Amino acid sequence: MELGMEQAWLLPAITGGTFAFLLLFGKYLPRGGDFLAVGAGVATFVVFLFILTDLLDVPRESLPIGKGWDWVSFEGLEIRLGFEVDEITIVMLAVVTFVGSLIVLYSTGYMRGDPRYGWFFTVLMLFITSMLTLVLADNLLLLYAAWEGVGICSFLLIGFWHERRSAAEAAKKAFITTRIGDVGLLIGIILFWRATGTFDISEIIEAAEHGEGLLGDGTYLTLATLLLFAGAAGKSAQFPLHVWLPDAMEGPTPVSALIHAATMVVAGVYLVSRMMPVFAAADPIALDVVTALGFITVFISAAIGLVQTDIKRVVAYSTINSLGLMFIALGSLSVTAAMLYLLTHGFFKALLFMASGSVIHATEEQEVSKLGGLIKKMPITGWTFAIGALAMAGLAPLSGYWAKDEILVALEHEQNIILLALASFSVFITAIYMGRIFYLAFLGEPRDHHVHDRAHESPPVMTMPLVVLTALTLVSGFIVFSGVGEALGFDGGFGEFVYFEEPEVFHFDWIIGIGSLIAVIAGLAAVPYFWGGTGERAHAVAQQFPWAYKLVKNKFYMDEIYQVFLDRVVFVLSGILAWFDRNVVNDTGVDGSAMITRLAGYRAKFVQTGQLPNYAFAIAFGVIMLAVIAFAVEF
Amino acid sequence: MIPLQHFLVLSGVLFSLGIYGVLARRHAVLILMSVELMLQAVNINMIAFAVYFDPEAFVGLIFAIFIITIAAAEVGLALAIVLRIFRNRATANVDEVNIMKW
Amino acid sequence: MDGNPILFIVVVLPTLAGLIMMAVPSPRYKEYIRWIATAAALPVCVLSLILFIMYDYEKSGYQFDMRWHWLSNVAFLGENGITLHLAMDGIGAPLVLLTGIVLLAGTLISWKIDYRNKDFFIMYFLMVSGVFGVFVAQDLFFFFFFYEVAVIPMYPLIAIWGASTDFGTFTRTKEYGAMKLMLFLVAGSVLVFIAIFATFVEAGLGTFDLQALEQVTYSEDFQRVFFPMYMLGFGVLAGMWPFHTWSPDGHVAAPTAVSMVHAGVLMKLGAFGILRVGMTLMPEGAEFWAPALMVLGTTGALYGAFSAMAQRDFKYMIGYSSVSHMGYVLMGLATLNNVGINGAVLQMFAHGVMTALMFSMVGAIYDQAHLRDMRLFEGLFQKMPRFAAFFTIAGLSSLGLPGLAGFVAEFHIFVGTFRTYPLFGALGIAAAAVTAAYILRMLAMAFFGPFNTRWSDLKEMNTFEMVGGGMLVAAILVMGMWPDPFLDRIAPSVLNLPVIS
Amino acid sequence: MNPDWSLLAPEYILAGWAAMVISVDLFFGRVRKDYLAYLAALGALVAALVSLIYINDDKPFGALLQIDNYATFFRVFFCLIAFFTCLISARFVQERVIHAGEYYALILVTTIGGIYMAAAEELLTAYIGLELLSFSLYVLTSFLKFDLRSNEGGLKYMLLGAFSSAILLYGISLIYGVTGTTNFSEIAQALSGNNDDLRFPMLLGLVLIISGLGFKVAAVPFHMWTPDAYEGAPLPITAFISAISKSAGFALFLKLFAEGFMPVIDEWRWIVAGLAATTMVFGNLVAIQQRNIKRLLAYSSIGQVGFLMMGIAAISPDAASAMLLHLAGYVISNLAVFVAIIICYNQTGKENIDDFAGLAERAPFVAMCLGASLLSLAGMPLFAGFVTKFILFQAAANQDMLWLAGVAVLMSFVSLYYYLVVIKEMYLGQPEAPTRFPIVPLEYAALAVLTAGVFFVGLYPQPFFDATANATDLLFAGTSAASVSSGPPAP
Repeated sequence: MELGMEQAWLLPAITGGTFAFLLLFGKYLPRGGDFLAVGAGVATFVVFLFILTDLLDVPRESLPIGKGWDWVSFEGLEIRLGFEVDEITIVMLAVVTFVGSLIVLYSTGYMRGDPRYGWFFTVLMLFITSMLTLVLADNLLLLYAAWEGVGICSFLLIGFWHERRSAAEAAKKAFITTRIGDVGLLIGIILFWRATGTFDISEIIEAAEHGEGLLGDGTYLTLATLLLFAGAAGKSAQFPLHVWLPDAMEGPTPVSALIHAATMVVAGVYLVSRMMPVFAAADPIALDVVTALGFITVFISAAIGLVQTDIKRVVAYSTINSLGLMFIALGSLSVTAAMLYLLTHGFFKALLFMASGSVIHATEEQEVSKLGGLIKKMPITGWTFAIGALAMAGLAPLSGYWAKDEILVALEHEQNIILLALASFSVFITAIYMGRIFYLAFLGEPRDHHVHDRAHESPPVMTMPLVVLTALTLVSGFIVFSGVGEALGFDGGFGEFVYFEEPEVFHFDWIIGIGSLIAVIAGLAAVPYFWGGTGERAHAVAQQFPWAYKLVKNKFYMDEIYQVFLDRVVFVLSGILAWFDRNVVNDTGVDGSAMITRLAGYRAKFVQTGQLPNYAFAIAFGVIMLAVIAFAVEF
Repeated sequence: MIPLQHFLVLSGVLFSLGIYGVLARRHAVLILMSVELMLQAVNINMIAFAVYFDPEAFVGLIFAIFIITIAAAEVGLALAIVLRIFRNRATANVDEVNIMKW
Repeated sequence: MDGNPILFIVVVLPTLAGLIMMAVPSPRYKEYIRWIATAAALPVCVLSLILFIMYDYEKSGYQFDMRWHWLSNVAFLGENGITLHLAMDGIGAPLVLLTGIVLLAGTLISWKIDYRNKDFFIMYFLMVSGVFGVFVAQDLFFFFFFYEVAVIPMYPLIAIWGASTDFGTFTRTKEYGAMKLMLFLVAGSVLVFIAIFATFVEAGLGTFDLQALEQVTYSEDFQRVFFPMYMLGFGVLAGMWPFHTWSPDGHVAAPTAVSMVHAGVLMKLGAFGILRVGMTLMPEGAEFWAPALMVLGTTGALYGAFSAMAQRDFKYMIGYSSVSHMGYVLMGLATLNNVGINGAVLQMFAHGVMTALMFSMVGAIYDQAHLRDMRLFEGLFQKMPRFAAFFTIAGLSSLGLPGLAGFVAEFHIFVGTFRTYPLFGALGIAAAAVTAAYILRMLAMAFFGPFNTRWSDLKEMNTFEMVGGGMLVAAILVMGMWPDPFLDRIAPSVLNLPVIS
Repeated sequence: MNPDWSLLAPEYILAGWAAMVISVDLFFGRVRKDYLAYLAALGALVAALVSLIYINDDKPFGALLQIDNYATFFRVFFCLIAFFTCLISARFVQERVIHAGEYYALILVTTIGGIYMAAAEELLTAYIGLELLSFSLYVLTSFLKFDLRSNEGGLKYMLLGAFSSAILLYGISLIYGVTGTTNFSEIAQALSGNNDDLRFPMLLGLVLIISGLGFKVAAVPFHMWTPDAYEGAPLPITAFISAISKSAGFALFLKLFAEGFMPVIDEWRWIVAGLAATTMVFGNLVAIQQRNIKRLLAYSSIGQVGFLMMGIAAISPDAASAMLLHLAGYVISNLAVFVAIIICYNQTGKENIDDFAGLAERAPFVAMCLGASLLSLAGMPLFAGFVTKFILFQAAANQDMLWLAGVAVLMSFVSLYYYLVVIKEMYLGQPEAPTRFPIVPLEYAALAVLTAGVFFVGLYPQPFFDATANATDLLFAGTSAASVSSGPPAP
């Protein structure tokens, strides 16, 4: 059998099968069946390679290619179980299968000894299945199903150590927050269906481009588009739905690396990229919203990242930051930039998480105030982390630099100079806090010797993926160049492979390129200045602006605001409703009517006085009443 | 011949008196007598109608005879019960006989 | 009697088992009673599955037809006056299957009932007979006959084997719950009775046969007056807001198996009645009143979800979530389009299995802990992983997680609603989000977190509970992954409804 | 023309048997008193069997009685009521009543009165039958000589009965005056003529007759005697009154109005409908508040009267047969209830609802039968009440009385509550003593038979319905039935 795009369904089938097998028989297997999971991961990557080869062989116009089956079909509604591949998909597939396999491998080291070791891999397999389905889905409904699937896996994995109250709460928070976005997504999907009668992505895009039916109505289309974006914003942790992502770090680190850095959280970006023609067809306000939220997210997360002291949380905020950047790119119609960033981000962010995971694994500590000077004890981890951080900061020639550069270029093309300046400023801040976290954790003097003594380099099964990812972080940015792309078998550079409307041939904008590089270096240079030694200068700055520091330190009080909203509005409302139901509907309405009936009976029974004359009177009265009725009817 | 109306008025008056008696009296025997009054009113009606409308068949007359007979039986029966009440409770006033109510 | 007796067997078999049990001397042979009960429930469940499979969906329409002239050619009754006319269509098929599954699961879960278990099973089986009867009756009289047969045993079942609870600020005794439930359900039927009488007169056919009455075209004014009677009357049983309060209170008082049948199946009778009687006989009335039904359904969905959020008692929470989910069913019915009504029927099945599963799990823990306040439990996942997993699956299905039954059903309903009433569709989806909130809250509160050592005596579910729950989980998964067999049967029958065309 | 005396054979048997019972009691004073009960019951049974000879006969006895299916139906019906009453009286009478002979003889005599009311073709005979029935019941009600309640119940029943029969008679006299006859069919002929100047006396007569008969069947507001007489009377007699007095009242009511007053149906239909509505509402509401089981059943029976009167308000061949069906179902259920209560009373001597607490523990079979019969009265399926009520209400709805059927359904629902209260006591209450009741075979057998009847009517009513339909077939033959009813619709 020829293995190609039409067999893309094999990807989720492989992992899905592994999941089912592990679920049923996992506990009877040695090591909880982790080798199966690793095998499945590798197998997906291999299949991905076949698909990629196949994709490179066919002309671009024939994309997407795939295969589907009817899942639900009756008059009025048809839902297909369809899988298809196009060039955006293939980028996501690369991340999911490659990073996914590495992380499964890494987990065999990281999770060693956990009482629910097997269960971890079972859920991980389910997650990868859902994620692959999400990526490959040829229709919005299947996408939504997988979307919820990855959500529930995220829930299960964040809450993996559910004995910890905080983990349980974080899991709940993650699911409910994204679910709020999903309400929008589902409504949006149904609105598209209402207009076009199909869930098929290609058909919807076509209808939107031609303004068919209800989609010709600009308001309707914009509304539906924005609702789609709501779902994307929830999943991709955009303001104001970003609050769940930092808390999600309660989960095991491989989970953070896979789900909350490389794959699931970029699902929103992926969705918007795929639906880009629809966004473009809608009122420009839709894309403005995307850009605006992206910017807000970027600055909020960067500011918070500056003051966080938990190594994983800083990385988490940097993820939010990156996601914001991707949306900024999308807001400027640059699918190329967004997808490139997505790809490279998948590598270096996974790397950062896994490296910090390695730190946590070795020291059992994630507060930077207790770390420091680790680079001597854990050289591989330290250096890989450094490279990841630099890539995140956007230092040339690491992959992050090229991707960020693409975004800035896109901004310059599509938007105004102010936004460009803002974006460049964000690059500066990113450099500062990425530098800071590396500096605090790995350089300087150990702050807690107890922790320091415990630290040791992680086993090879964990460092190996780090090294692989580091290599990719170093080189993956170069695929923007046509030469590199052609060497790998593509038509040209990344921009000529993944694009919206027009292929973008890479050309280096010296002003932006040098400018952003200066911002990065300035940011990195500021780190030793502020946090060197005991970090008095940083403290001094904080004391200079106590209110700002407090605001940022408390994450702009977003959690508190939500909490107040929940406590004061939602729970009060539900409390009132429950009270209303019990006391008004039930005790007054229901019991009340019973009471009235009983009361009527109680009153009426005293007619029966026991006195015979009264009885006789009743008879006489009855006769008279009947006579009155009779004559009234008659005359 | 006396017009029928006279009989009817008489019987109506008697009947009403009977009803009044039943409602107003408290002694069981007096109530019984009032009922008898009502029955006599019926008899007057029956006989008058029989004579005026139904001279050959005189169903009304037979009816009247039966009513008299039955009324007699009724009184006998009622007095027996009243006697029992009086024996057991030393009163035949119906408003004092009200153990059972509500 | 002529025709295929298989439906009659399904209806009568449970009652027959009850009669056999009557012959067993009670206090000494409790074990025999249990075995007889299981031995009766198993074939009934299998039969219902066989019926579901054998239903020829390519032919669609009514199948397994059976008639027995019960009362005919007297007074106003003509040739077919009142016939025990049983037949099953594609809408009835999944519901019969649902009843069979819940019956067996409930029987297994009631295995540990010890106090007068003979009487319990007799009543329980009688109730199930009634439920089966409603789903297959094709005669208005017998529809109601079975309806009330299903209702009567609820009273003793709740009042004798139920539990009274003190909630601090208020108490709910089992007598109160039982009495309210019984009176409420019969009160609903008052309106339906009146409407039935009127329908019979208006049709003037001298028969109560539904299929004959369907052929009649009733005047529009007549439909407008009497459809709401069907709608509200059956709506009471379907937990329609604001006539829903019997449901949570009844659940709180009821023993586990009864809650399962009650929420899982009995509430479906109401929605089924609206569909089978109200909408089938009076399509124009349905059209006229559909907006009202939509408003009531959506209100129920939102109101139930918010009320559930405020609950701390497991059963109250599930009870209100049932109100919410039945609100979806009503919404689906009110769409009056193919997709929405399909969704409503799917939701009947989906809600049936998941709510039965939830109640059986609550029962499993209540029997050990004698408490149902979710605040008191913590970290149950560590002590009872299977139990918690089952509960979680039910909860996830209820919040509409794709791949589980609830999503398939709710999705159809939302899609259908969006076609006619987009705003209400959006509200419905919002209610689903609220559902997610309270379900996850409950999971996080009771199943996650550090284990509360107060409960270190709790044991994992016993085998019977596991088998019973496992069946329901399987049903949830099958429908969630592969709804085709259900839709194959439901869709053609829905398409035949006059209200669609 | 000599009347055919053979037509009255069942009555001879009953009367002769009554005399025999008295004589046996008189001459064989030592004989066990419960044997008298069996003897009397046997008499009633024989009379019932003999009555079956006349099935499908339609012969007049003079111009006084008509022995047709209607009469046969009620003959069998009343005789069976008497049969069960005698049976269940056995233990009660043995323990609490002196003069057992008279007691049983009076029951048989009452039956004759009832039969004459049903068979009567003209007003005088009907009246005599009515008084025969009433007088016997007065005596039976106050049969417990030293029981104040029995005395009081008898007195009230008696005096009010006399008062109301005077009213009835006055009404009869007016009708006689208007039509010049007392024969039902001749009354109908006379009324169908155009006689506007006699409207007033005719209407007055109708009202008075309805009031008088309303007293017999206990329609509100003529019902006042019912609770007191029920409470005061010896328990088996309460059962007997509730069964026979009502049925006979309705037999006469239905026959008189179907045969005699059909031409003026528009005049009285609304009166009866109003009376029916008032009766069912009042009876059921007050029943909720009762604590004594006999009073509860009294009010519940008043509620049932309301339902039955619907059958008269909606008079038509359909409604009439439906009414008889419900009457039969009601009487069977009611008798079953009373048998169960008597069994308990014989054991405990108490008759309040709370005294039934824990009956399910002490006598499960009795509790089950009582529960079934009560649910039957409430109109729940599997039991007689459901199908009979359903048919009756539908019949009313068929005659443009949907509103009345609606009220009836609602009140039927209200009635469920107080029946449930009794059931609740039986199954949830704590018994005051944990001992089991001894099983009395005869009483249990009677209870079993009646409960079986409740189930039988509920599950297979066709034979009963056929019987009632046959019974009422000829009622409407004389009048222009077609104008009132559409008859069975063409299939």
